[in-house]
Amino acid sequence: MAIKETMTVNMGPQHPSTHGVLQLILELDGETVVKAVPHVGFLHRGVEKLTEYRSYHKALPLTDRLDYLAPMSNNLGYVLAVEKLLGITDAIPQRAKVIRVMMAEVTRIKSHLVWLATHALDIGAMTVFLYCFREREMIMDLYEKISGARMTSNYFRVGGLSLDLPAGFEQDVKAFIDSMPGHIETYEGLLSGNAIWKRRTIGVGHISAADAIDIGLTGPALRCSGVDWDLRRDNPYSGYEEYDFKVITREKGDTYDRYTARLDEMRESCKIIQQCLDRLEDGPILADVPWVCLPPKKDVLNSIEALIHQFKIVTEGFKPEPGEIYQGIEAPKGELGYYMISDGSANPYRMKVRPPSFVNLQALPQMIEGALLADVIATIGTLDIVLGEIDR
Amino acid sequence: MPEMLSLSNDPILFIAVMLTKILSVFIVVVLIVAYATYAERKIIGRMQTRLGPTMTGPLGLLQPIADGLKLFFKEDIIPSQASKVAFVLAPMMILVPAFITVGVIPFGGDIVIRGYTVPLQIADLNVGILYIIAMAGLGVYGIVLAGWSSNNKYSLIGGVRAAAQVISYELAAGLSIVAVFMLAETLSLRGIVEAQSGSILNWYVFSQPLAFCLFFITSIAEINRTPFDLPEAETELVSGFCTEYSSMKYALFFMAEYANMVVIAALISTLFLGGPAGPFPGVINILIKVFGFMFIFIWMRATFPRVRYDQLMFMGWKVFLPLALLNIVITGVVIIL
Amino acid sequence: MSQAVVAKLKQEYPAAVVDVVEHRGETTVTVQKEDIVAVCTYLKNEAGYNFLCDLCGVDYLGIEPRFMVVYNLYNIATKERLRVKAAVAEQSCCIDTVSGVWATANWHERECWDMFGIRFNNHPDLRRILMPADWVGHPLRKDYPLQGPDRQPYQGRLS
Amino acid sequence: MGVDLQRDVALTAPQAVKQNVLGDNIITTSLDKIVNWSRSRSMWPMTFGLACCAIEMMAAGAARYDLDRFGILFRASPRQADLIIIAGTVTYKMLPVIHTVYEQMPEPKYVIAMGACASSGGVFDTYSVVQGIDTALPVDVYIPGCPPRPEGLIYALIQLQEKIMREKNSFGAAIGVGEVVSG
Repeated sequence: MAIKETMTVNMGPQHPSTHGVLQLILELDGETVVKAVPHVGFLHRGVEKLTEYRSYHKALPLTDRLDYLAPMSNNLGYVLAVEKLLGITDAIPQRAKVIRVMMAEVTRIKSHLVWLATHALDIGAMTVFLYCFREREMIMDLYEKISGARMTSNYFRVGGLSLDLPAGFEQDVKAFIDSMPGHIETYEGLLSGNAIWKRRTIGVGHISAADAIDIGLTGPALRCSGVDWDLRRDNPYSGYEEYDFKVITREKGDTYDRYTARLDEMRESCKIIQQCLDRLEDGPILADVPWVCLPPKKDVLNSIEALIHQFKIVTEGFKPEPGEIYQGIEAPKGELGYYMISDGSANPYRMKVRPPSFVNLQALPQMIEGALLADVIATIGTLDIVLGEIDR
Repeated sequence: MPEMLSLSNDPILFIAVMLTKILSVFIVVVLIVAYATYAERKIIGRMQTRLGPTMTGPLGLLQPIADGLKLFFKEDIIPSQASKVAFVLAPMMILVPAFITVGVIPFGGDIVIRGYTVPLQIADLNVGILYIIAMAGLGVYGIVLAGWSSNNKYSLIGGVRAAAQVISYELAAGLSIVAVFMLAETLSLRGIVEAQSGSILNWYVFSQPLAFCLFFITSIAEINRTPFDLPEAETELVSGFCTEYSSMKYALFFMAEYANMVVIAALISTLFLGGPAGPFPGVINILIKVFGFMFIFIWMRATFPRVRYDQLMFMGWKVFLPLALLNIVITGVVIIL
Repeated sequence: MSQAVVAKLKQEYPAAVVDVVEHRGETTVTVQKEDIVAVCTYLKNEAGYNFLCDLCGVDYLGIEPRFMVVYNLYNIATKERLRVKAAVAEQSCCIDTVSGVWATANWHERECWDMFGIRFNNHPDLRRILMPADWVGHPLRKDYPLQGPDRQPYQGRLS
Repeated sequence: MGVDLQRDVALTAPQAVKQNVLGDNIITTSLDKIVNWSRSRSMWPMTFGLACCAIEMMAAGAARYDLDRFGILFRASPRQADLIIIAGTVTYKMLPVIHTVYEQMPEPKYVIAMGACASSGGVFDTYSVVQGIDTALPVDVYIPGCPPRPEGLIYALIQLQEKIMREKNSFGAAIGVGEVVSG
């Protein structure tokens, strides 16, 4: 046969393993992918536009819904960006910083658990999915205790935290991080040594370091190509420079490397959380910056001045001086950046989110071209994308 | 030894006994198929720290009935672009071979009714194994037809995968049991069972361990169970070849999958584990063995990821086929010596 | 460090650099839009800003020129950040693409076109990315209503 | 904007009063009961996640909440699904896809609007978000919450089961006589 026919397959937006509403137009030659074109935007909700109509405090809940697998990381990036814009970064109390780091790391474990669950399910190992969700429920309980919500926590505030830790929370976190390494070993027992799992992941979705930097990969995906770059260590924020942790890197840049690296990252997160627990001292949880932070609730109930103070901040908000800043943090999926412009009013003039998944997804076509259909699924899984963040 | 019951010596009794056997085997298989879905959900549930169905009837026991009834009363969609005759025919072409294969499997020793010997087997074909292999090969036409006639690309890929998979693995499966009938010197399943009778050590699983392993793995591939469930790989191909099927037609696919499981489990028990031989009455022995194998199938589903298409082909042609041939050669040499 | 880079950049392209601003320890360089590719190539190859973190548009409605395209750069070796901006007027709403410098700019520029209607010359694949292909208007422009052009905002009562 | 307005109107317009052709007698009502029972005990939702709520939907299917207890099994193909859970924000870009998927499901089919976004647009009162999926599909149960807890989803599913149990003439409709009259 001289004519070579290809078949165009439309994968998504309704497909079990596109992790949401991603659409992939695949050109297949038999089972081999000739060309892949991702289409995004099926979940574009206009978050960036919406924040321009909200005051800084009120835009915070919207960030929960960007990367809904790691809400507190989004919160953290946003509050750090606004604090930088206000110039109050140094005024944040130590206790708030430690709790922020602790919850950001808990969130990293939470996000990686969902990644492992769906990645394993895509490759066919469905029991790992349920085990990961079992452990994720423990984190959900922590979230619920601390913020009242299972997913959209909205716990951090510009200047600190919304509430102090509930009684007994430290013991719960301790119990969680004590049990977690054992659970990670369970996943490894099910997957790492499994010949089928290895054959499905080793050498699949390979990307070189130069390509990865050029296409803008960040986070574990970049580190597994051999680029040693972690914002927590290199541009520390929220006191990360005080913690002792390893930045996990790998050399080969394939799916198996990214799998082992994320498992190791979960272990490192457990260590950071332990250090946070050790550092946790009593103290204020909100910065002493009255024109930004709400007064304590007890005062609001007892004094008219505090009530007026609260009323003014809730209705008018605060007005940072004009200027623009960029704040990047190491979210579970890569560099989450907030680029904010203030025009001196109480609303952000422009907020641009740099979502790690959006950029990471861009690498998908070059990672899967020439691979098999089954590798497409594995590669989407290993990139750890979340559409809420891509489409915003 | 009394005379064998046949159509010539007592036609009325023969027909009555035959109908009873067919009916009881059919009902038992249908029941096993229905409750295999329930068992699968329960067992996998337990393995995944869940409960499985509990709310539908006591312990969720009515779940398969509810599922079946619901599918029966559901709207039956035939896509407008589908090839209608093939689309309707395909599910039947999968289910029927699965069920008629059961006909040659012996499910017990002989019993005596009114002075005649009656074998507990619907039909004792002297080419029983060939018949089973032929029927297994027929089943794949249903899958291919379903995939092609749906006019859906996922279905098509699923169908093509199934065709390639079943053809490559049938070869290895067929060759791996050649060694068994070289030892038994018969193609009749009854003959094979008799050849293994006497002691548990006569079971071919001990004299042919390689053939047993090969046949076990290749037959999982043939019935498209995890880790070889590529034709209906849910996370890759939505539902594979049955993506476009709804209502009762889908239920037929569903039943066929589990019926194939029952058949393969019964076949492995017959070929390698002495069939109805064992400490209990014959029927119970074979049921225990069948359930044992089905449990292993379900267990594997809860444990393994899915292999990739090229790896599947590689294993079929470059690992299992040479091993099966090697096994035949070794067996032949041993028999001659 | 970034001051040194800016000084060298000024030396290299004296006509291109319009303005340099320091705010909260971050350096922002505004350049002429005609020189954006040259400046970016220089910054990538000579100054080591090998990573494009982010690219986005900003709409300064009422100010001429109206749009600003913002490039957030990062130097993986020295862990330094630098921001480059180029103004784009509404009348000639286009700028050269930097997707030849950093491949990652491809989707960012598509998003910028989708949201602000800024065209990127020589872009390999300039399509809408977030909005449907047949969408009218560019939502993140300041004169685009939040709830879309064909819906009245909620005024306090529904009927 | 890629939305077929005519179709939306047709779907939401009040439908003509349906006739219970077979009437209410002991045979038809008993048969209806059996059909309703089977439908309510074996609701297979489609694996169709849109946004945050989809994660809670997955959590509801996972170990702690275990929807399988109720006989609820997620199916990937719309042809085999009885129920579509709109779990997340619906945008104008996504709406035609949801329409197609809904049309592909066989009758009888049910819709659950999970979460504030699917019910009303939620916090996203913006240019790209459909302000409630009920402008396009006939919703049976709404779940409030952003996102609703898995318990909320389970409660909604139980409500839907009860709603199905109240249906009349479901046997008649299944054999092609008359239409289902919801109770």
